[in-house]
Amino acid sequence: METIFWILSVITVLGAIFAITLRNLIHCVLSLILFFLGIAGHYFLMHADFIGAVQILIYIGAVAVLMLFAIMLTRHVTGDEGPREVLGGKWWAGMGTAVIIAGLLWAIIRKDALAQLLPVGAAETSVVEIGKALVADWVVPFEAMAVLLTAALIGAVVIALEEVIRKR
Amino acid sequence: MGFIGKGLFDGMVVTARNFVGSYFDRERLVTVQYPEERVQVPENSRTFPFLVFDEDKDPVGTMRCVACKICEVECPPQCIYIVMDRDEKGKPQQRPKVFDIDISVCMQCQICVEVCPFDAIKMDNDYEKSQYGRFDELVEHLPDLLKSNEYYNRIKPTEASRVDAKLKADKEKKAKKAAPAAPKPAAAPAPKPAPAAAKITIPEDAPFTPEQREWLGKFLVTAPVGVASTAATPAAGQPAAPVAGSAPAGNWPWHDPALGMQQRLDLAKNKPLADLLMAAMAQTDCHACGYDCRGYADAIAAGTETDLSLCLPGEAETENMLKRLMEGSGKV
Amino acid sequence: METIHQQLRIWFANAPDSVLLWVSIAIPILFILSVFPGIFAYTTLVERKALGRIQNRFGPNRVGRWGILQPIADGLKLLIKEDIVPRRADKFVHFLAPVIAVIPSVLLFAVVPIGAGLIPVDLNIGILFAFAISTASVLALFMGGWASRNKFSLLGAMRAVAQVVSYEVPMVLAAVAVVMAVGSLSTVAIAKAQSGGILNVTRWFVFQPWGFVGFVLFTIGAMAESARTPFDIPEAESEIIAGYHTEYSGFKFALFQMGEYLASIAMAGITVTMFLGGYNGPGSGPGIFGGLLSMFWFFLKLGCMIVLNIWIRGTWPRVRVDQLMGFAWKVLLPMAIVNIVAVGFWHYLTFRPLAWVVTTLWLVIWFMVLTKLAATENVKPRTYRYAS
Amino acid sequence: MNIPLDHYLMLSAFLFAIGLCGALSRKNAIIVLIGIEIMFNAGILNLIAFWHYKYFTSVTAQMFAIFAISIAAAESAIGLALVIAVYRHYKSVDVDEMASLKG
Repeated sequence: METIFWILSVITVLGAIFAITLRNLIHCVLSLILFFLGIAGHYFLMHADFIGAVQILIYIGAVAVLMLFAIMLTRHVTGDEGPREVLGGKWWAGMGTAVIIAGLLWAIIRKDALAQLLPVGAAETSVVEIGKALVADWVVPFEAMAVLLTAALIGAVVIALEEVIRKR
Repeated sequence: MGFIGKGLFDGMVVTARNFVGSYFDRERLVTVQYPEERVQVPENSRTFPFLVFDEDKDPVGTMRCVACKICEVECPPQCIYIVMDRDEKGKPQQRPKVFDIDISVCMQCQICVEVCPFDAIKMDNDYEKSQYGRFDELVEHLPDLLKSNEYYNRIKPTEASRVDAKLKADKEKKAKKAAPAAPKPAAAPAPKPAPAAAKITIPEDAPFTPEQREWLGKFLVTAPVGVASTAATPAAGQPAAPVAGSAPAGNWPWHDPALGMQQRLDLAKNKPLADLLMAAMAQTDCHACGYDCRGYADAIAAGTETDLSLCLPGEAETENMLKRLMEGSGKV
Repeated sequence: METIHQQLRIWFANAPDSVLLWVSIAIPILFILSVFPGIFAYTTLVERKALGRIQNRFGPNRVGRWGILQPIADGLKLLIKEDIVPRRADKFVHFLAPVIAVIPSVLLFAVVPIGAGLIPVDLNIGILFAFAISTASVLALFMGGWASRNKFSLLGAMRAVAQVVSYEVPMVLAAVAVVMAVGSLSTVAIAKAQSGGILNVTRWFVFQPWGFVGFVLFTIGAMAESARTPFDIPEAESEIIAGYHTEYSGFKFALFQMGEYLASIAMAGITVTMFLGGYNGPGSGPGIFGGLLSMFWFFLKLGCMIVLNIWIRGTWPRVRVDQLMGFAWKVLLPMAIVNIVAVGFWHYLTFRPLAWVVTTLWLVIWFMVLTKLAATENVKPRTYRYAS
Repeated sequence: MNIPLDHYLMLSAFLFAIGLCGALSRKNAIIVLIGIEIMFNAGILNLIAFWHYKYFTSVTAQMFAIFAISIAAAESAIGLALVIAVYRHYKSVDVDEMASLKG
């Protein structure tokens, strides 16, 4: 199990690093998919099967595909010929902030007592429980989410079709 | 009764019927199991040319081809290569020593068949010509090309019987007359390159005024031989004739079967009678007359040969011209 | 897998447990990797034979009797073919795409119960897992099409992505109906819910009004998802050569084909599990004999689904690109939602005849309305001006 | 499994930093979105890790994760629609070039 954790972590981190450093946008999205897969693997490892499946379904099946489509619509289809310098002119800003935040989090996590927790017993939530919770305790956020998704759907269509609508 | 998607289900019924039917009804299966079964190809289908011979005992001896090279000259992609056979003394024989057809080049146009005055070359309908190589393997040599008249009768009965009847009639006519009657081949005459309207050599679309044209024509006729023949060849709208093996004598500019009769005569203008007569020949050195073109002309001019109808490739045109020339010279 | 493990523990009581665990993991994997590619190979043969017969031809009959060795010959031929990579292609992605094309298809079989108690892994999110995995297969198509650097490949990839994403939605909603009726996402539970009744047959979901509609929707969705013929827009050879695998040859091409067919077979297996009663059939049940019989029924139904696919491929013309999306979003999706409501009726009307009448009426009326709405123009019989 | 919780927390902090770096320093709007997605995922990973190690009897963490994933999906849909709209206007997806306030 430890081995699996380390393998998944390496995959995840490498995927994330490549996703923001590669020049070719399509390669970026492909390594982002690798990152998503690693995260989903972590979920499965932690017995959160439902979340893992949702992760694959939504992130890989929808978000990544959407990004690929957006790249197709905004760049030359080949996706390369990106900016010459990979991290732009203000790379120091990004790197600096990232390093400071990572350091802060590192310091906090090391000092906290929670951090030394080991998993207790078999933790598995059945899908039935999740389903019941969704329509009982969590029904208001659930409905709000439905409204939000509908609004996002309509909004995305309106924004993307702006030109067409204006022409009419 | 119609409902939505009924067409789709009707289609499925049709295909299901086909599926089941094809197992019970052999008539439905249109596929031919090729190596075991073969389709009878239509009589008039054609693939590549072959050479006809008459008797199985002696294919080379009874070959109809006389190596007249008309087909070699006429072949648009120039896939035919002929070398005339010669005996030890170097006397030309009336048969080819080499007859090659490159079937990777041949475009199956049948022009060689149309122009052959001897019914020697015909179109085959054998389609199994695949080979493992692309170059030498696809060149057919004389032994591959020779096929019997019987075979010809088998693959194309109608056409072959017509040809046979014609050949028989010619033979009988020849035997009956035993004299100057020229066998008039019923086959379509070779398409003659029409004499150019503006004298000879200048193409119709060349950018010349009529005066220039006339001058140029005169110039080209009287110009040194090499210029005239090279200029004349493309002007006639024919491919240059690579007469391999028999280099045209330098002082016979008309000795080129690609030229028209009028052009040849123009080239031989103001020459002795023998040269004029020679210019009237078909220039293929086919030996159908028993001479080559020069020899025949010399023989007529010398009076040793009186039959003016012996030039088979030249057909009526040559015969008439020879008659006119002889009348003009007052010898006949 | 767990059952195999327990059985092994009974049989080999003294063997170390970890070995038994690995063996019990390996057995289903080996089974999947040996049986289903074999089914794939012979599906290609059956498909070619059946298409031939549908068109009044023989189909392959040269290699072995009835062409029985044809798949092996095809495989050998593809193995020794030259592997061509376009000069300006993205070499790495080009290589990766066919590999990725196969993986989700094989993973799908992990949640298909092939007999009573015979399933590689009984995930309690089985159906969701299957959908998640099958969505990922679109990535392979996209990668293949994009990496080839060929306009037709890219066009095919774009079409594939658009089509798969669109048809995923009605397909999932059709499955939601079943999940609602059963109350579980596990494929084993779904199959078990369809046992009983007369001869283990009458309780199959396809024999219920909502189940029939769901079956039709799901079959159409599955066909579109695996790009089978009426929906083979991504590789429409008369329009865009071969779509995303235009630039593939040799074994990479074979892998693409394999992924596609395996996905199609796995989808057929999931359809069988969800609507056609899974492994249930006369005589199926626990025990060795019942288990073998249940396996027989499962594979029989799987074969029927495959043959149905082939039959449809041999009959129907390709859907036009401009009608494709409209069909998914304007007909299939509302129908799937209506179907979910029908399951609600079915669940709450416990008096069965009434439930039958109400759900049937509900579905039929909505079907009429939707087809009326979706029809864009009044289609008249075609008149011919020049041909008689 | 003997991985203590801090491994997951470190991992997710690391991923968050990577995402932040990407979102701050790259010019391309799509890469910025990718960075944001990475940060989202790092956060959700934290939720699930805490759930797994301490609060596995409750479904709250999973609920949060589900909602966060849905919101991320909606956010990326809107974000990419915006990118396409901006691209139509400026013919570029470079965030530094979208400096004009006039539409």
